[in-house]
Amino acid sequence: MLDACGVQSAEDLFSHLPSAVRLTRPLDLPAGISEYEIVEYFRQRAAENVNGHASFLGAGVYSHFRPVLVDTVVARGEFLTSYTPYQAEISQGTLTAIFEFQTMICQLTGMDVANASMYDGSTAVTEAAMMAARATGKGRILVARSLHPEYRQVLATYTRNQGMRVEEFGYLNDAGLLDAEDLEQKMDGLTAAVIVQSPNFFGLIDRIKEAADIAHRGGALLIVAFTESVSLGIIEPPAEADIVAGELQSFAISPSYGGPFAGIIATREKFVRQMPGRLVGQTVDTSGNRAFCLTLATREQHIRREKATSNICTNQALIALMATVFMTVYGKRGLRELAEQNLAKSHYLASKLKPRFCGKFFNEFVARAPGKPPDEINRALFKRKIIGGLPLGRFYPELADSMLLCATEMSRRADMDAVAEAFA
Amino acid sequence: MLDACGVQSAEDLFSHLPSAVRLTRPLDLPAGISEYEIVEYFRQRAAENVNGHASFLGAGVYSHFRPVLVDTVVARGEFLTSYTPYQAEISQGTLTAIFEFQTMICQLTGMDVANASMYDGSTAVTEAAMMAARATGKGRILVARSLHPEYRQVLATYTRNQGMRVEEFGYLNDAGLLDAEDLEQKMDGLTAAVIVQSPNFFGLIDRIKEAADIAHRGGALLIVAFTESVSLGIIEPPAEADIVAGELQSFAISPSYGGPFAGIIATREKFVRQMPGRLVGQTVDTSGNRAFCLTLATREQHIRREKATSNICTNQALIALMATVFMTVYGKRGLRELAEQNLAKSHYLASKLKPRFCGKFFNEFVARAPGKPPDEINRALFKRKIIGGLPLGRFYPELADSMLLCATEMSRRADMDAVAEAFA
Amino acid sequence: MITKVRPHLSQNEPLLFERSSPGKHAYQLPELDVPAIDPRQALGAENVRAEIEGFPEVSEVEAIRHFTRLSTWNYAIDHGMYPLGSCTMKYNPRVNELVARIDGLAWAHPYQPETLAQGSMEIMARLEAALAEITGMDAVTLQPAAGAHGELTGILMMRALLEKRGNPRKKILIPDSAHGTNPASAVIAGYAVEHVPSNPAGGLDVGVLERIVDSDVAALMVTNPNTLGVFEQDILRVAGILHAKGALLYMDGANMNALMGIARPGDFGVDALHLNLHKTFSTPHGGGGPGAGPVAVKKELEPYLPVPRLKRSGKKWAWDYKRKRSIGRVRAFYGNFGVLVRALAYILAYGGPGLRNVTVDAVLNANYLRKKLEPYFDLPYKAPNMHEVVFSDERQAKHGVRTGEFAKRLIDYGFHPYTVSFPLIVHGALMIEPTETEGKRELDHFIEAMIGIAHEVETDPQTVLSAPHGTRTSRVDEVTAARKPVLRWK
Amino acid sequence: MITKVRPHLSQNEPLLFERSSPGKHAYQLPELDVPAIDPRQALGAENVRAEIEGFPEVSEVEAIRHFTRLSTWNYAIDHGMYPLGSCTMKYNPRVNELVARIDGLAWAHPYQPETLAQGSMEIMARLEAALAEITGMDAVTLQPAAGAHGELTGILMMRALLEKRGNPRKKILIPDSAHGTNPASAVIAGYAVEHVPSNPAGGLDVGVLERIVDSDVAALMVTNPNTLGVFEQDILRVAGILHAKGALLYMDGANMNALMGIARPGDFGVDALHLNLHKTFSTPHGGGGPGAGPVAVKKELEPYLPVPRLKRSGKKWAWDYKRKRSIGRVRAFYGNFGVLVRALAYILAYGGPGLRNVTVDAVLNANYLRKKLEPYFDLPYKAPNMHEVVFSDERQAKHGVRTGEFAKRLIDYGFHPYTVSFPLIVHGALMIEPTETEGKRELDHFIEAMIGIAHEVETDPQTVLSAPHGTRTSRVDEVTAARKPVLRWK
Ligand SMILES: Cc1ncc(COP(=O)(O)O)c(C=O)c1O
Ligand SMILES: Cc1ncc(COP(=O)(O)O)c(C=O)c1O
Repeated sequence: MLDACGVQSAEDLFSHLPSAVRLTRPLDLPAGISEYEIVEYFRQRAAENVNGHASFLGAGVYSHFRPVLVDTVVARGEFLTSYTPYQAEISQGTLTAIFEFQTMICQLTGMDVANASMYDGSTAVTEAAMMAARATGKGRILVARSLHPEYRQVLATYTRNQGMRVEEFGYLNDAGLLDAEDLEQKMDGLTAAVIVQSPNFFGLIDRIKEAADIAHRGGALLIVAFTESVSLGIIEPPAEADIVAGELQSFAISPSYGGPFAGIIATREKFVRQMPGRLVGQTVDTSGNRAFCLTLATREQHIRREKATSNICTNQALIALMATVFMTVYGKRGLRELAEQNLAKSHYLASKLKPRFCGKFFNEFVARAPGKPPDEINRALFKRKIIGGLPLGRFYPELADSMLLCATEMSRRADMDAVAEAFA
Repeated sequence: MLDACGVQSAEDLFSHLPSAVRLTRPLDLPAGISEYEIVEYFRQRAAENVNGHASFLGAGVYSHFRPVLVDTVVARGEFLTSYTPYQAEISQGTLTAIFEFQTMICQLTGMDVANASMYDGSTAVTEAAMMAARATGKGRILVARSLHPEYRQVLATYTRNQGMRVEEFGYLNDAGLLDAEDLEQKMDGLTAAVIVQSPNFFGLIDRIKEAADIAHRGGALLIVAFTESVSLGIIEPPAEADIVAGELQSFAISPSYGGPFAGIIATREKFVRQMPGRLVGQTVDTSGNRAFCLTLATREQHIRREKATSNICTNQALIALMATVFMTVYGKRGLRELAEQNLAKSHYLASKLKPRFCGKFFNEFVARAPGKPPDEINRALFKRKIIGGLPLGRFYPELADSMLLCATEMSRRADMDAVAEAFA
Repeated sequence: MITKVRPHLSQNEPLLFERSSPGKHAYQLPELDVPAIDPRQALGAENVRAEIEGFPEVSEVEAIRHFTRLSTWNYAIDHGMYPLGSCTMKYNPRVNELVARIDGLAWAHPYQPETLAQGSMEIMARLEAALAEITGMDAVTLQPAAGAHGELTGILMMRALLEKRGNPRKKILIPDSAHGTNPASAVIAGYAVEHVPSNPAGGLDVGVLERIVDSDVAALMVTNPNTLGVFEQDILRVAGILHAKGALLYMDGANMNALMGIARPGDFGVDALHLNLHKTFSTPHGGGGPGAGPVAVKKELEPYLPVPRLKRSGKKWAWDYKRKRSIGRVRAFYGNFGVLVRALAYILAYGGPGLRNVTVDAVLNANYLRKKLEPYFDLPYKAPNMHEVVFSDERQAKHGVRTGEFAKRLIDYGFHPYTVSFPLIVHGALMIEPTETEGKRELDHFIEAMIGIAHEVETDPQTVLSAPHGTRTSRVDEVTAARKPVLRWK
Repeated sequence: MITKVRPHLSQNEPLLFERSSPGKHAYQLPELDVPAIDPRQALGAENVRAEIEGFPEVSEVEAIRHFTRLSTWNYAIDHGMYPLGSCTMKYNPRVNELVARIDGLAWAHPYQPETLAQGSMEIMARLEAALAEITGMDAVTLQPAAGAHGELTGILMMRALLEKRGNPRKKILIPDSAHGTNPASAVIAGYAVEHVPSNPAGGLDVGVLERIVDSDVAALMVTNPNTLGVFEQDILRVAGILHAKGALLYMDGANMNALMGIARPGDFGVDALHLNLHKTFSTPHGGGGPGAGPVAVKKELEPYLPVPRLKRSGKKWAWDYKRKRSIGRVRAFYGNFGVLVRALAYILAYGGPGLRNVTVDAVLNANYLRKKLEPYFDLPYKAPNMHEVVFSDERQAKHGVRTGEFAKRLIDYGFHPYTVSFPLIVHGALMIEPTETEGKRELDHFIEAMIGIAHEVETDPQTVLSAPHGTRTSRVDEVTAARKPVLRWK
């Protein structure tokens, strides 16, 4: 090969680089290690994390069983090691699966179209806001304080320089649901969208219909966000929303210290050309067989460049595939039963504690113990090999006495009883 | 479907069974449990085994790194969930891999042909003895006491009713190698085969050439057995053998409490029609493309029934595939380097102890500590999270003061130093 | 019309040896933490081999591509129905693969002290108990590695019992419909084999049996349901005849998928039987193995089970090696433990009621196929069938198409063929076992394919005779392979 | 002659929704250990949904077959060379998949207390340090989920720095050869985009640049080597021009595979760059993602990095949220941690010298392809190339075959096509990046295929124009898909 290239050594291939840019020393990284040592290295790091504890953390990342089929499917090289399916004739596997994914997201959310994934829930909600701004030609976003605090932070980062203005509206101190009066008051004709999460950050089923009424009356779109996709198995889909944006981590994606997850955006047919991200559409091949391909690419950066609906290129395809397998394994009946188990567990736990809010909740709720700060409770629980809930003071100073607890189908009764004891 | 079958309920399909044979109660087994509970059940059982200890056990089952590629390949449904490749046109994947396996076993052992696998090393050696009896028309087997004791037990069980007679010959008290005089003396014209293991049960490279001379002079075949296939990466193959039979567990097969492993039989061309087990051969398809298929089936039970060379049907195909991937990953250079590391480790350990025998060894050797029974040493080691060697009294009363220690590329220097201390 | 498959490109791939280039490799070892050592010194120069001639030298990506490409040339259960009669090709649950790989199980050494292997032993004990309950027997050994291995183990135990009774006797009776392993196993146990002709209904001929069972007969090896998929209606009488003459009844349990929760061999006179965990209990066939062939026996045979036996000692499990009457070992260590884990996982998943449903569905599927195909194929034995059905190619043979050729055409229709030419008592057999795994849709596709080909046989036999047409490898020349064996690359 | 592939049967498969039958399911949940609860009571009847219309109902075996069958319709790196220019489709080591799934890592919750997540944090810290060393930069954020996300993060930081300096400025300069994400990202950061024409050699035109860089210019986004695979010879001058005018230099690091151990962006004037761990650092593309797009910056930009930042506090890692000048978060939590694990595993496997070899081999492979293909294809830019080479279809277009059609014919020859029609400055581009993964054999096959097709273009263009012929799906009608979008099953 060197001969063919007309060089003496491969090093010569770099001889045209200006010598001032050349690195004249070796990289200061140790020599390569063997597969066995790599595994050992990561095993040791894993051992430095907590292991084998029960946990009542949720807050956007949930512990659910991961059906074995999920990893079986994504371990197949054909899915794992293929690129974005631009060449449809040799990518029908990925394309078909994404088409099924889009369909199932529509079925779950009650929307007409869904895209092939966004980076995560936080960027999905943010891109939904940008999409609403484009669709309405307005720049103001009203966002519920009960939207995941980190999602709100991302929204702030993205919108800051785009002539958009983000304002928050409150939640009711007793119910934990959105403060419709506050929203009503802040609503104006410049508002592009109202963003509400349901179940909201406190785990409560929020007042979508009221939010929709207010938003629509003001000429704004309603964006409904979710972080706990299992809730869609039992909770009325947000039919009044114009855009639904959320996170699918609950669909067999391991918590993995926060990623990779998969966000989605679903919307009404009329907004499809404002959507960010890839879309797969149905068509035929020259023999008349049904086929799928990436479509409506004129929204995307590789065609439209600075006029694209988003800068997203690489998305979370394999994670979306995992969610697709998850939805297939559970199916119509299973997702319902799974949601019911979550409901039963969280309500069992809640029945032993004092929920801070009176709104209806799915698998998370806020609780406090008079006189016992959350950190103290968590320290006590940790001694029993339990990681407690998320102390809320960090995000909501007014809730510094409270924690957010999540119970899923994986929560054991004995551990919940232990939590109750720690609260008592 | 019931309609089509002309029955009201599927139960009717069993109505023709004599009522006296029907089970009239439910099976006394608990109801089915979920995937999650199954995983939990086995995790708990695994926790009841020892976990995370270093180990110096060998004795037929060795701890070697398992390249990740091995499980990657055998996890593919196309290999995992296919049947014996009787239908060659849709089984070329399995057939090609077996052909490669047969080839590599020949390359390793220096034989002309190898079969597609036997149940394990013990049955491979036993079937080799039966094969020698068929080939020679004689019934006496002379087996070295330094053949794995459990292999000798299997040989006894199988041969007992076939008009075969198994007799043992000894090993030299100092060298641990076969006692050529004893063998010479016991050799007679009725002897079908002499069986020698190398490295032998004590880990020693045994005197194949001498055994071959004696056997061949007596008109018997020489069967060379092995339990540690990694040794084939560095040790002169037993070119003088007529049959080589052994165990491939060392080739990326996890110890798995004793199975599944994979045995093999390799031999000279002239004995091929006496071989037990499946063979893959090369041929062409109608388009002239190279193709592979199961062949020489007239040796096998499904064709020859009571006249077959063996009763084996299901073999250890997937395990043989694992070994094939292992051999591919290590390859020519790697198997050598792996063997050299084993050699270095075992000799490091041995240098700190007193090997019982003076023969040359690969990665196992026998050691004793004057005044310290093996169990006492092992108890001391266990406190340091180390599983020591195999106390030999169980199989060799005369070696009750000794244990068999194995060091592989996985043995850490610090652990070996700990063993040395326990012996001191 | 073929609707189940379409042709698609698949990668070619040379043999590893052809792909090798000097110096390529796919491994890396950790650095030695002890001094390296000169092999010639440690082993003696004469014991050190030259390099392994021809051994592969490929990179990691070449290795993974090699095996991935090869894999795409295979058909598998994961692709579709695999109706091999007698093979019980059912779905292999993937959770079983996961649990068998849990470190504490996969890395357990067979010689680690019993106190440090209690989890493994408990798994085996639990599986033994479950199999005893399913079969209605008193004790189970998990040692045999496959069905044939179990057969040998069972017959050796019977021989030992008969010896103990004073006379091992001379022969084993085997129906002419039996699997080839039965006679092959009997011979290794030192018996002559006498084949028993089936009666016109395809079952055991009790009359004949009554006549030939004498004091030379050690045992009858019966398969029930037999290889026609037919339950032996007279099994109780058969057992009676044998027992009356001091002979024993061995059952080949390969077809246990037809009986779970419905009838138990222990309840119909069987003295010993083996099970194929790789059939009934869902462990994957892996292209030919591994399997496991546990043997279940009645109390009388229990002393003869292979050593070691699991034994409860206090609160712990122990291995009992001191069993005087044991036949000894049939293999090293305790059995194909990893396979046993998978089988127990399957039993836990289904539970008692679930296993019965498995059997009911398997039998329903087979009957559905029979009913739908009967109009098109000759059914030589008309008795009610259980989990499989065996047609003959009589009608197709008239057009010059035999079962083996018909089978090849099924490949073009997107299916693995049924079992060809077995059992031997059916001339030109098409032996079809759908298992409970298949849903109606896949069954209907299969029926369509069978009928479609039957039609082709009449209208266009040439297309059938030269099948398969859609595969990357066309009809393979097995004759040449056997005539001039090339068994390794050179 | 096509020697790399042969047609083989592949299973058809309906959509999940077409395969569903009421009542089928592939899951089982443990029994509830707490009282069940009436959803209508717990949630309010109005909040409880009706059943999910159309949602799948299939059995476990149907599910695994469904996805297995689908998978067989895909081409993948595991099948063969995937020479997509700009995409760096290299082998994805499987050990990386294993380590990312180790329980203690995979099940770590982002909100578990820092003291209980030290292992995860150490992994991130080590990766940050390694990437800083490889790029020659001072600090790294691992938060961005992909390259485009990294671009946005980088430009936002630059904006913040410029704001701090008093004026965020108005525009970002972007070469006309740049990837589409560059302008799209710049716009989200609130900038106008000005495209900079390339010079005749395909590189940055320093003269032009000197003219247009003024106090309105916030930064230049340069890709180096650029999308022609050509190293920007004048990069030091470019940096000088920008810096002299108070503007910054952003580098799109997608092509870092050409530079590891050879040259470091930090040493040639770059102020910030992103890396695509799913390109250079081997994490799998997974059919489109996930990836990770860490951003490395010089000290001056460090205060602006997204929160939280890893911080050493005593012997422990902690998350630092109190960073006044930070641009804030660009996503929830800390990044695509599972992808980061894989990338670090890759870096550990290769080490410093190994990564340099990766680059050398990647560049050698690309040059080999160039030399072998240059006689057959128009090479519009003749500068020495690094890791990829871009031809144009000028010669083939004369016969009516454009790059997109030529690409489809490559499929018949057993390859995934190169990148089509990018970069935009090459009319009818064939953008080829072999990566270091490919051995000479696969490269030679590819060369053969390219030359073979070039020949077909002259002798039998129709065959090329109607390709692919061997795939289960023939040419897909993308126009209809876009004209009448059907984006879900109904
Ligand atoms: C009826 C019958 N008996 C025995 C066997 C032999 O079992 P194995 O292959 O597990 O040795 C088989 C397997 O094909 C069989 O179908
Ligand atoms: C040159 C270049 N820049 C940027 C990107 C965008 O990176 P990502 O897809 O990770 O967002 C790509 C990826 O295709 C690229 O090739």
